[in-house]
Amino acid sequence: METVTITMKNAPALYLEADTISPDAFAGKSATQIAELPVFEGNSPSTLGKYFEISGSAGATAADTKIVVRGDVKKVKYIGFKMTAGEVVIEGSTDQYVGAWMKGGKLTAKGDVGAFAATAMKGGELIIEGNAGNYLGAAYRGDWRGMSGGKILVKGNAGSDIGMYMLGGEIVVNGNTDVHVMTHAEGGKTIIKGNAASKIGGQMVEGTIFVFGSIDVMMPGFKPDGEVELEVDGTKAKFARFIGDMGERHKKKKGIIVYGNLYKKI
Amino acid sequence: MTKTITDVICPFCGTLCDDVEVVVSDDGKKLLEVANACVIGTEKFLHSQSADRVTKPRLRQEDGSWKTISYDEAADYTAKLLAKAKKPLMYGWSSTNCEAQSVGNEIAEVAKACCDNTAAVCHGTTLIAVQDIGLPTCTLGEVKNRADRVIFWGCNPAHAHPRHMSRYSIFPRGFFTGKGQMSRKLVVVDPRCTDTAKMADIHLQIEQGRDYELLNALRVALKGEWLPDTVAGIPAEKIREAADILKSGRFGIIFFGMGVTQSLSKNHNIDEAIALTKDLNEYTKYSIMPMRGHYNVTGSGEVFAWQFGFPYSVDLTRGFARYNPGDSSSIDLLCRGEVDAVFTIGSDPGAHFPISAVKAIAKVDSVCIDPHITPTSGVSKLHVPVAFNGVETGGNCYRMDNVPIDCRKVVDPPEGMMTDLDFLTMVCNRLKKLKGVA
Amino acid sequence: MSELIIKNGYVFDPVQGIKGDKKDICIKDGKIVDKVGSSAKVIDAKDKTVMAGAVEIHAHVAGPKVNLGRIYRPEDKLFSCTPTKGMERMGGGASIPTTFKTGYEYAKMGFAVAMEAAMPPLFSRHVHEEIRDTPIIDEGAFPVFGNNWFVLEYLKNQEIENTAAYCAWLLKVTKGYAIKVVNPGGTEAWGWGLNCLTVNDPVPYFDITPAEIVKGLIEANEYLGLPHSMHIHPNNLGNPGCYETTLDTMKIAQGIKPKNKFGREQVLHLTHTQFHSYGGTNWGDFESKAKEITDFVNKNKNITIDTGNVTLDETTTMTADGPFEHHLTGLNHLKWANCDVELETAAGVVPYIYSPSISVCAIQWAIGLEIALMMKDPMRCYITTDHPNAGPFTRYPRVYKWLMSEKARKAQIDSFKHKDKVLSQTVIGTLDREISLYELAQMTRAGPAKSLGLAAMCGGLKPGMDADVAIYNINPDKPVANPDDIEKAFSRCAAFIKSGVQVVSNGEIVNNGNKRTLWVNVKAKENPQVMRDINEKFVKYYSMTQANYEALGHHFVPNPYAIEVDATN
Amino acid sequence: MANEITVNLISGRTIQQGVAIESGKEKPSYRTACGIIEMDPADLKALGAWRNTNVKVTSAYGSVVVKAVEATQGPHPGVAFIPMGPWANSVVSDNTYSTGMPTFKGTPVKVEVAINEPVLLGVELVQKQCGVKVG
Repeated sequence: METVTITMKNAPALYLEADTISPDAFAGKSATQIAELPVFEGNSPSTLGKYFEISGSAGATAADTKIVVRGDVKKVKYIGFKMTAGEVVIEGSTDQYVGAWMKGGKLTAKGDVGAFAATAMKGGELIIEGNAGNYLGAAYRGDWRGMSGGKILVKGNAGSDIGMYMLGGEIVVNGNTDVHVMTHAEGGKTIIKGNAASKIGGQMVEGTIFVFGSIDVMMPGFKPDGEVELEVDGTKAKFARFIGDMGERHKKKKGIIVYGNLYKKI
Repeated sequence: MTKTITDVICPFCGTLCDDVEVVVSDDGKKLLEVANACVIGTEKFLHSQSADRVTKPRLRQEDGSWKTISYDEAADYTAKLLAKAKKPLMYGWSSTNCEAQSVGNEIAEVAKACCDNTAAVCHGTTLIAVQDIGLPTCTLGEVKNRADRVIFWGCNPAHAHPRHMSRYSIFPRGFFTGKGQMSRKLVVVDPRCTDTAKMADIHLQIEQGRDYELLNALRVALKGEWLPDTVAGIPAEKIREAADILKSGRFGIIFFGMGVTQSLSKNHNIDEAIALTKDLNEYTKYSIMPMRGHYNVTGSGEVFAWQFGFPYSVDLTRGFARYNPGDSSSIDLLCRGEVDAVFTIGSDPGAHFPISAVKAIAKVDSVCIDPHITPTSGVSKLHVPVAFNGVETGGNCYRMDNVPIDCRKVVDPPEGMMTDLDFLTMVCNRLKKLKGVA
Repeated sequence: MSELIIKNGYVFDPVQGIKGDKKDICIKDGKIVDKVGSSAKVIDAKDKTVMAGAVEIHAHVAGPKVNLGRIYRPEDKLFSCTPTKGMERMGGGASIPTTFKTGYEYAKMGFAVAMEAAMPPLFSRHVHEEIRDTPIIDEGAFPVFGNNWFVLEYLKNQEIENTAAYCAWLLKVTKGYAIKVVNPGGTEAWGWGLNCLTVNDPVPYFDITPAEIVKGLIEANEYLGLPHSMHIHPNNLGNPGCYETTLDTMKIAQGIKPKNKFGREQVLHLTHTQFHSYGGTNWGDFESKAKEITDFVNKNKNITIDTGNVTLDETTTMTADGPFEHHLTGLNHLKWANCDVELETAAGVVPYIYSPSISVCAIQWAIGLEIALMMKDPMRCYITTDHPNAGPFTRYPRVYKWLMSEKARKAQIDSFKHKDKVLSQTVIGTLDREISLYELAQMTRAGPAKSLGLAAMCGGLKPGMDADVAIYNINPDKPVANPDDIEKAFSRCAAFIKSGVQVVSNGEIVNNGNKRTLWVNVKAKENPQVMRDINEKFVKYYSMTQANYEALGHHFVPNPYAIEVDATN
Repeated sequence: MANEITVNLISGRTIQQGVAIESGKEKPSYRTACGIIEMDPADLKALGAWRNTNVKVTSAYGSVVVKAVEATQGPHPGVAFIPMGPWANSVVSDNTYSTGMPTFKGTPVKVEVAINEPVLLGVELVQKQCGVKVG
């Protein structure tokens, strides 16, 4: 796997939209060609080379291209935009749309990430060692087809509106989350190891949520349905089970009504 | 002698009353009396005659004083500002007519700016919810002629839309509602016992910030499923009783306002309210309608939509429209420091934005087009007074139910005062010259 | 105005019966003329096909429900917008394009006129504002009448004259073009959440049946002698077995003679016929009844139809048929928007995905093509996609390809997942007819122009007509090697001249042209009773005063083109 | 009789606020209409503040001095109301949860008695907080 290292050398006055920082855009290019890739600061077009020091050359295909992003990229957006393969490592914290519309490959953000990370994710793996912003793994505005595959791990806390309109894939948050988890979800799984604020699983049609910590206010649409012993992500424990959202329409599969499941660790 | 102009449109709130009568002097220079408008509308018409109006553009000097300049210089300043900026924000548009908005859109496209209207702090989250789940709505005449169940959820028309109840929702005697308010049941949901709630048959005094839970509970009650004992401070029995009342009508209408759009979980409150309306459509006929604030914020949304494709928070920096509230919306752009110039028209962000956003406006170069002296003009570099829209100049505007009504000019503006449409056209031509566009 | 001459192109003009022989087209002052001076600018159309500007008879391109569709579908514009380029404003929207893009796309395909299919009269200012912002093409709008309280009350008492007087007043006040009827009676029943599924279901309270509404409005239309006939979207759209309701609706028009001075020969125009030609009792035994429908229309000369072809895309359905959209959201559970308009109509918007792997969608695709292929007289059958309901209008070239090449149809049928079911439920497999360029000119130019009463002005290249000329990169003499070349050629015309000015060259916009708003100005007899009814309803039931309802200032219609109709005799 | 209480702050329109913004935001009438905090009698009692005296309202986002008045549209114990305007917006939460909409309703605030501190005029309040030099 060929590695390209880009280091911030000329911080943008406003915010830098760098949707060309992805293995797919770098594949088959030399350092100089990568430096010519277009980026935008507001409405003024520029090139990657003006903001980043670029060393090493990309692999022939996206799959064997690794990108390491160094320096202060807190005001850089769209890193890993629409990537389908390869690897991206962001040493520090970055801004919005990390791995948005990502189809494959592995993206690791060692610091925090902004909102709209992994929007409408179809596959691949996203690891955020710091905190994640709002709308993690959510659908784009107005789209009823949200995250459909892939795996997201957030070691810190996450924001509100995780996994909105989720269809598949998995999100694990080691820390706490804000309001709204898997709203309108029709599939997929979310595990929250910290506390979840409130409004969990609103208008959920199908899918599973595990909450290890506390929930301030339960959704009235989730009916208690006994307790169950489960092993979740390496933790064996007794969970209080809730089915819902009873206010939403539910499909019948082979005669049985399918509900969303919410498990709260006791 | 005087003459009375009838069928005048009041340019203040989304109710857009169009039966106002204005008495003006024969030469059309002085406005003397206003009839049929509420106290706010009357004040807007009469304030156009006040003596201490700003009539000339003025530029903030280093020492903080205002220097009066000509409209030409003001147009040059604005065009240079927009041409130079890497990410200008053009905010407001809600108290001006659709023709001015159309020219404003042309300016935004040439300047590759972000443009947004007051929906960002009003019904923006409603538009996000509509984009997720749709909007079963109707025009206000349908409410007048058919509604027998009226719900005001998180809105206080007694204060914000004073004539709404007498023109459309509670008191009028429509085609099928001959007994007026006697043929209607009013339900109000509000954490306070507002003046609207005092008129209600049922007032659900909800715990503030828990609208999402209560709406979800109503949908669960409609399906006859299990409910916890109390939801959002309302006992389960009262929720089931309210659900039965909603279900029992022949035509129900839910009006909702800032109570649900501005409190916790924002767009999801409206999302759930629309889902409740769709569920109620299985039992009887139901519609839902946002109580839009400004008289032409709906119009701004419509013009943005048919020219760019999105109703607000439009980002044109790439030469085409992108949209994602939270990234391209005014408050986030300002609080995160993403814009380097601000152009406001037909609104007052200085008074109605959180202070952190107003500080961002004060930090960058900014132009404020407004006939009044406002906190926005107080923090802007250039203040360009223009004629009162709807009083001193006409133009199309859209009511809260998207019905277009053509405003009319009733009195002349002060000597030498330009309309916003003329000023924007001047700015547009100069900007095109600066950018070398045909 | 400069003179123009288009030399050595293969001309197809049904108005003059020219079937592809080489002929020069001379243009002077925006009109076609016999000959021009030597100083005329020459456009060489060698090896190219020359036709008049196309006429779109039915599309939802401007108005409140179109804009509601734009507002509530941001994902329709994600990653698919075109940036500002020179004279072209930015454009966005795959199924519901923004107004600038609508004008440019139609012009690049050689369209000169487009008719907005449904205008709620209360929203006429909105429709005209969007028409004003749609560049280049001429446009007109059809106000909807089929559920209007005035019409329901007058027709209940069979007062054709009062109905006609009201229609004349409304056409003038809204600057509309023709009488459009959508789900007559059903949309008024939708005011209470109900519907009328057959022509004999009475409307709640008004106690009038759709049959009486249809008959009354046809007679009112002929009483006034309007340029276009009554334009109907019958009841029970889109349900299996709805072809019977369509036949019942068309039978109402039997025996009624057209009365107008515009050369129109039909009294009823049945729109998006594909949605109304469904057999079977449920989605399982869903089948095509295109044969029964086209047999009836072939025999009854006073009816014209347009096809409503499905183009197998993800699109947005929007129609004034409120109950159908509520029924559709019940089927696919996608976001549903609806707007009931007081005293007049309603509208519904629901996204829909015509997926080739669903048998129903594939059969719908086949039905649309069968209708066009089984109609004997191309002058009475026009190609539309009921944009955007069955598909975006930008897919017309693909529909032409399917109609003009059996090979292309076969390839599409073979790609269907449920190929055998499609072949068993329809007759598409047995049809080998291929539409010729001349027939295409009839179905997209001369036919719709004649049906709209615009035969003297557009849809042809006869001297005296408007100089709207489209030139396509197709050589009629050379046999078409690959059907996709048809689609490519019709997607971007080589040149398009609108009102004597070249607006498109090699698929690029070079001039914003001088668009007009077409409307019908009817001079009718004074009718004090109707005016009194109108005043009373505005005082008591409308939410807007009559003065503001009638206000349609110059800034809404900057370039009107009124078609005068004298109905005073 | 603690000299400081915590309440949940909401803001919104009132008819007086509507009239005041139309008659001029630089005038005292705007301060009279919007430079107030409507509190439930129980909260006023807990705070130990006389009606129509000035109080200082502080939140995580800022602080402002306004006049405490009895709730006109109550009772709403635990909830305080400042009409929409620069006074309310000096303290409301600007957290938009990435929806673009600040949380105007539902900001926890601390209220303490501040009898001698003045309530500034609308335009002046904003200019002072933004540090705009006014000649």
